[in-house]
Amino acid sequence: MHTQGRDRTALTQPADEMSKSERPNPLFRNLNAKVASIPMILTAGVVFVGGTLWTVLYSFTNSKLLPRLNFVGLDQYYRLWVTPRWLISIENLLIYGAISLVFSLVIGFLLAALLDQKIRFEDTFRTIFLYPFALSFIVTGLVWQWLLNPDFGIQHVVRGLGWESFSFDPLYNSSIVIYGISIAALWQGTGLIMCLMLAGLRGIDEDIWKAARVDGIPMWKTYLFIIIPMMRPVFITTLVIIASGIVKVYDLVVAQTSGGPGIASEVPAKYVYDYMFFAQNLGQGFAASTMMLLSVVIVIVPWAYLEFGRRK
Amino acid sequence: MTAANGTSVSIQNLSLNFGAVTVLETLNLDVANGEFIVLLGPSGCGKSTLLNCIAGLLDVSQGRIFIKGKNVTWEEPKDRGIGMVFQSYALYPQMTVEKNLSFGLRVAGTPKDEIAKRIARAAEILQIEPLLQRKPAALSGGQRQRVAIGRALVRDVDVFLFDEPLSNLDAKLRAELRVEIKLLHRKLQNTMIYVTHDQIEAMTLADRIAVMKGGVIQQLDAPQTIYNRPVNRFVAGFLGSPAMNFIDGQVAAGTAFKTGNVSIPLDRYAFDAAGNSGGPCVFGIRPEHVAFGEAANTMPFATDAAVEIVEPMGSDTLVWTKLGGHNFSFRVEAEKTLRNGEPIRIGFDPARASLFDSQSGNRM
Amino acid sequence: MRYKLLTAALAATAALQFAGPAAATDLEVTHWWTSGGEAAAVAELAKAFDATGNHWVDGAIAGSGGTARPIMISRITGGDPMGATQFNHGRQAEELVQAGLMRDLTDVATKGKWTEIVRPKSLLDSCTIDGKIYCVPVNIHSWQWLWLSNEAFQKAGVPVPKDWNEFVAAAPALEKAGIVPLAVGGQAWQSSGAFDVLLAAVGGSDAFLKVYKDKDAKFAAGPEVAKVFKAADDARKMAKNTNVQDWNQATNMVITGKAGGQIMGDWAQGEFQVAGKTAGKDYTCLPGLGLNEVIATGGDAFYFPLLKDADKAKAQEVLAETLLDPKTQVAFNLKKGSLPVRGDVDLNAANDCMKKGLAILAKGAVIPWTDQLLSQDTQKQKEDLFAEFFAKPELTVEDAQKRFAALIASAD
Amino acid sequence: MSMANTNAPTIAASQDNAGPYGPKPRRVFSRRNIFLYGTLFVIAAYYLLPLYVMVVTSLKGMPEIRLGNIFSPPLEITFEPWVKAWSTACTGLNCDGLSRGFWNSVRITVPSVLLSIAIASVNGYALANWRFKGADTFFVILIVGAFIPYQVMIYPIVIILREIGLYGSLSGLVIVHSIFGMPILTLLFRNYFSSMPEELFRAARVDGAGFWGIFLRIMLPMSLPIFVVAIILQVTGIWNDFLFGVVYTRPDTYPMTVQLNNIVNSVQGVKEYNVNMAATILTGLVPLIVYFISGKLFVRGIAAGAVKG
Repeated sequence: MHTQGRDRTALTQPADEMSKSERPNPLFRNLNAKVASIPMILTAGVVFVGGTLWTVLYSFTNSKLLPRLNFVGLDQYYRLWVTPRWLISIENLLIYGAISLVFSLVIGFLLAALLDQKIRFEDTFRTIFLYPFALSFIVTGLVWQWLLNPDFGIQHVVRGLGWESFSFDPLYNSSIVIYGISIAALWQGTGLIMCLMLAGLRGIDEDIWKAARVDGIPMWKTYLFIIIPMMRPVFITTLVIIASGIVKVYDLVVAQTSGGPGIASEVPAKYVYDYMFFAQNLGQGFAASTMMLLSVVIVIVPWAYLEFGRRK
Repeated sequence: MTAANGTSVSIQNLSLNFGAVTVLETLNLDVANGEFIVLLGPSGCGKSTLLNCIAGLLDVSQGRIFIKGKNVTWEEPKDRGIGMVFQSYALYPQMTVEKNLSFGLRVAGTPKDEIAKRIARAAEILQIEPLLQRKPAALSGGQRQRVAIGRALVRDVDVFLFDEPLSNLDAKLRAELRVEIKLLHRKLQNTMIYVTHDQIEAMTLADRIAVMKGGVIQQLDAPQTIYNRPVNRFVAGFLGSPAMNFIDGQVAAGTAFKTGNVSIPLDRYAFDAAGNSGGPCVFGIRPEHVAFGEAANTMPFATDAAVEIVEPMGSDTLVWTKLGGHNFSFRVEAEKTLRNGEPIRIGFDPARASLFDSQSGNRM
Repeated sequence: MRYKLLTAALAATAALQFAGPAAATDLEVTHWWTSGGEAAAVAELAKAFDATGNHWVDGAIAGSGGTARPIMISRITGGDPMGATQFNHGRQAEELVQAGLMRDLTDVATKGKWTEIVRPKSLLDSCTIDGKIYCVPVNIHSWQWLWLSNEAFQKAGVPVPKDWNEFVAAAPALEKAGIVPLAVGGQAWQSSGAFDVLLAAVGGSDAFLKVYKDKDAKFAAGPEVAKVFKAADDARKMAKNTNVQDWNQATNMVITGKAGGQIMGDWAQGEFQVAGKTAGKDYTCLPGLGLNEVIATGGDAFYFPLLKDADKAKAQEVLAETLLDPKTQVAFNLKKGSLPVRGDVDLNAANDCMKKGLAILAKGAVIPWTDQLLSQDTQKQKEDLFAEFFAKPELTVEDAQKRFAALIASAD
Repeated sequence: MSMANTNAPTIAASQDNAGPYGPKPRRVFSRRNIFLYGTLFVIAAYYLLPLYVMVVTSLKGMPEIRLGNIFSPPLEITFEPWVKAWSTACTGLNCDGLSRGFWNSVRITVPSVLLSIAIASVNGYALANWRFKGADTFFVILIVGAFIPYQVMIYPIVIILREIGLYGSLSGLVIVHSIFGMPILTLLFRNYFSSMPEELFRAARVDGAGFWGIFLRIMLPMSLPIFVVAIILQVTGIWNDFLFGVVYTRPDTYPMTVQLNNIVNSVQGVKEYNVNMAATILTGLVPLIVYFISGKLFVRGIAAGAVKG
């Protein structure tokens, strides 16, 4: 793709240079493309950049219910970083992020590898693994809250079978609640990852597999040393998709625990929302937003630049 | 059952079905030690499938496969003593050339110095020493295919399998590598089984060619035999470029072939054992076996014709005319200049022709 | 402020654009009353309003005030205001009023002599900003109740407690009988509210005002509040097996005898009523936890965003009058389980608990509630603290009090 | 070769001194198969369990739910909860269940999907084939935008919508969905169009086709797989949206998810789990059907749009 992009530029450039005398204003070069991109430019410029700058600006104010330009310096940030709930949110996001990332990739890849073994009923299995992705986080959260409720759900059923001391209440136990939330997240999200991985596996030249068999390389080694390295682009796409989901995690927590028990399963996006709207302290919410944006920028921009920027 | 001393690969009664579809049908093939066999045929004829069966990459439905006298029908590919080269090279893109060559050996637990020795030898033979530390992406197509061959080479095996190895290369490189493979074969004296749809590769490389169609070997013979005495119309048409002329007509009991107002005497034609029963048939003669002008008159058969189209091909020129109402082409030296519509005389020796039964397509 | 003007102007133009003409005026009213008792109560308001020839368009937003308020505020500031909206009276809508987005009701209030009929007076005060009245209080809600299940105590073989201390003493017996002593739902506002009630009951009204009104951090760190934290510690131990989120699910545990009691506002009474339970017979209510019989004058009020549509503006006035109509007040508050905002209504139909509340109100044992005293920001921080405190046994009483004091020090 | 026809039949072949004959024997219950299918079935059970519980619960009456366990099939099947969820469940004073929300969701989803895909496909095409100076910058911003939590953008968007006078209207919500759908969709389309053969584009340009001509007549007809993916992603995303639906609309245009939340959270006494589950399934039905029908195309399209990137 990137090489093509380069070629394409090479193709259009000389033509443009030749006709330079006729088209003095570079603004009108590719005019149609520019006109067509107006929605994108507006979205990127006004909504994303504008909205972000606006948010950052107001994070230095003491805006309450309504945004006001009453600057208080870094006060909101000082407060943010001594608030236990924010610290817990960050910690939870890191745990949740690590779990999502590792397990989504591993499970997604394993499922794809299993489905790639020329099995029967592949379509059926794939549909089963993918269908949760069609459900919203609200629905996912509700169902899993129900399944994990110790009074009705799995714990109740297992105890009913005679194992009285069985305990499985991840959503009601502060120390493991974030793991409990991940169960539902993985249920919902791994299907898509599997699809991406499967598409990646199917894109790999059959001959590579044959060559590895002739070379006598065991299947797991073939996957590990040959196939996975070859799927680097797929892994990157997948990583980006998972990562963007992690930062945004909100509905799932709200639907399952509302941040509870206590504040044990709070996440940053919920902190932002709660402080902006429940607490009517926009300044604090914006400060938290800014921290989130900052972390996104630190992680994503270098990647996006490498991926899309340098190949001009 | 014991493979003869000289037999390297022996395929017995091999069949392969995918469900109701028969891909290979009761195939038998013996490949002698050090022989270069080319499996030739159009796409879908089963030639690659047969190669994959020999390699053990496909499970057979019926039959046995012997390599070096050992029944390997149920063996894993790695235990069959084969090396394989693929059309798409199938190099491991994240590894350097050296790692590509050594990976299989290291997995198999070959001692380090032995690996180094084998790689050095392969690299020397293929002249890829300067490339050892590069990754496949940094190699040209020809270099990649050399590395792919090297990967088969280091396995130190008796039988090399090539699956259309040159198809992804441009014409010039293909010609170069063709020669290299031939040299390689001469140097190594290994058994090689080579799949291609390119008749020039087949003709130039093979000790024997197996022409395949519809999962069946049509003819297995030395290139010249296949070229000169194709067993059926398919083989005749598939080999040779420009293609053989085919003329529909009748053969009157062993005497002559008739089409339109033309009658070609067949007294010099060597009929097959089955003999000549007469009836509708197809007469085939290769363009290069047709004489022209003065020389035509020395031939057992000669006739008048008119030039219709002239196709200069550089080394020679292909001339199209009509014979008995059928399109008919022949070759002349490039120096000859002919104009459209120019009357000419052409002739040939029916002994070099092929006659096929219209119904079965078999040689008569 | 330029911004305010702009907002107001835009809100006005937007309202003009989107409010189409209507014969019988439709007025959209947003609120977060969606539980059984609440929905029945709001139906009374709608009935009364529809009877005036207008039409109540119900805009209920489920969840709680926490879910609904952001949506309401977004719509008002976004220039798509509803006809009227519920807030807890107090400081929730302060800034909307200051930004000129809400309607000044002083004229209507003068006409209806609100200053005379609304009681206690502090209710109307919380609707008043810079001398102008911006909201209509509809009820008095008091948080300070302990609801006890008679059935649960019977099963545990202990008498129904008369105050908080007896209740704590009875907890082991309840637990032994497989009953959760105290039901506290998982939502943060419930644990925070329970603490406030304990502060007012165990600590007393003065302590409550010292902490929340005077924001005396030193006092909040002192021994008197430590006592309250000790009580809160008891409460969290008693509540540790409550596996529900919503307050009415917790109430339902009391109704069904699965829990011994619940500290909850008088709105819980609506649930008992819907379940067909009788005060005194099936359940017992202890105002001020039986320790300090006070009533806080929190409650709900309706605010009216500024609309330019004349018909709608007229309808807003009609609704404002309707809400304070004596008949509406009675009908609404009986269903809601809250106390009416006017003293001159006939409440013979009220049940035991309500009568207790009325008596306390008559005595004047009234304190303002946190909604009036604290900003939402402080309230939220408080909720976070007590949500954590109730859910996390490792958070010690001392640490929690220290954090509480710090919070009060920075409160506004 | 002469002994070709003397071979014993397959079954006896292994006894034949010639050794193995025919296909390598594979037991149906080989270790590999047991492991493979065993794993698949266990995982499939994990994925299906919630759906099973949802369906089973929605068909039970409340007394049965209180007594039994959540996995047991209903003793007495009742469709009451479904009827209630669809048409009579209450939020506040409105007791018309999800039915109203369904049509609202349709009215929101259809134009949002169409508009967002129209914009994103043109974006992707412009980025892939008509790069102009600065285009990449906007694209990178867009991609970073994909990571911004929606909560962060709620307030600025309220202001933007207010400024253009679309707050609270359906068109406003459609625009919001188009904005937030843009990053991922643009990425997909850009990758897809980039992987199309260069020659097509060149040939069309030589033929004198312009920006729109090439897009409409060359690119679009070849883009079915990626459009399928885009439609699936957008239909599910927009149909499942809760946050925008609740913040940027008014109660009479609330989408189904908001009504679901209202029904589930409007607890009247005991939580009616059966009604909640029925409502949950009803709400998820549209995207589920979309997936069941087009699952295969989805995988293929993903391969074309995402993986080649």
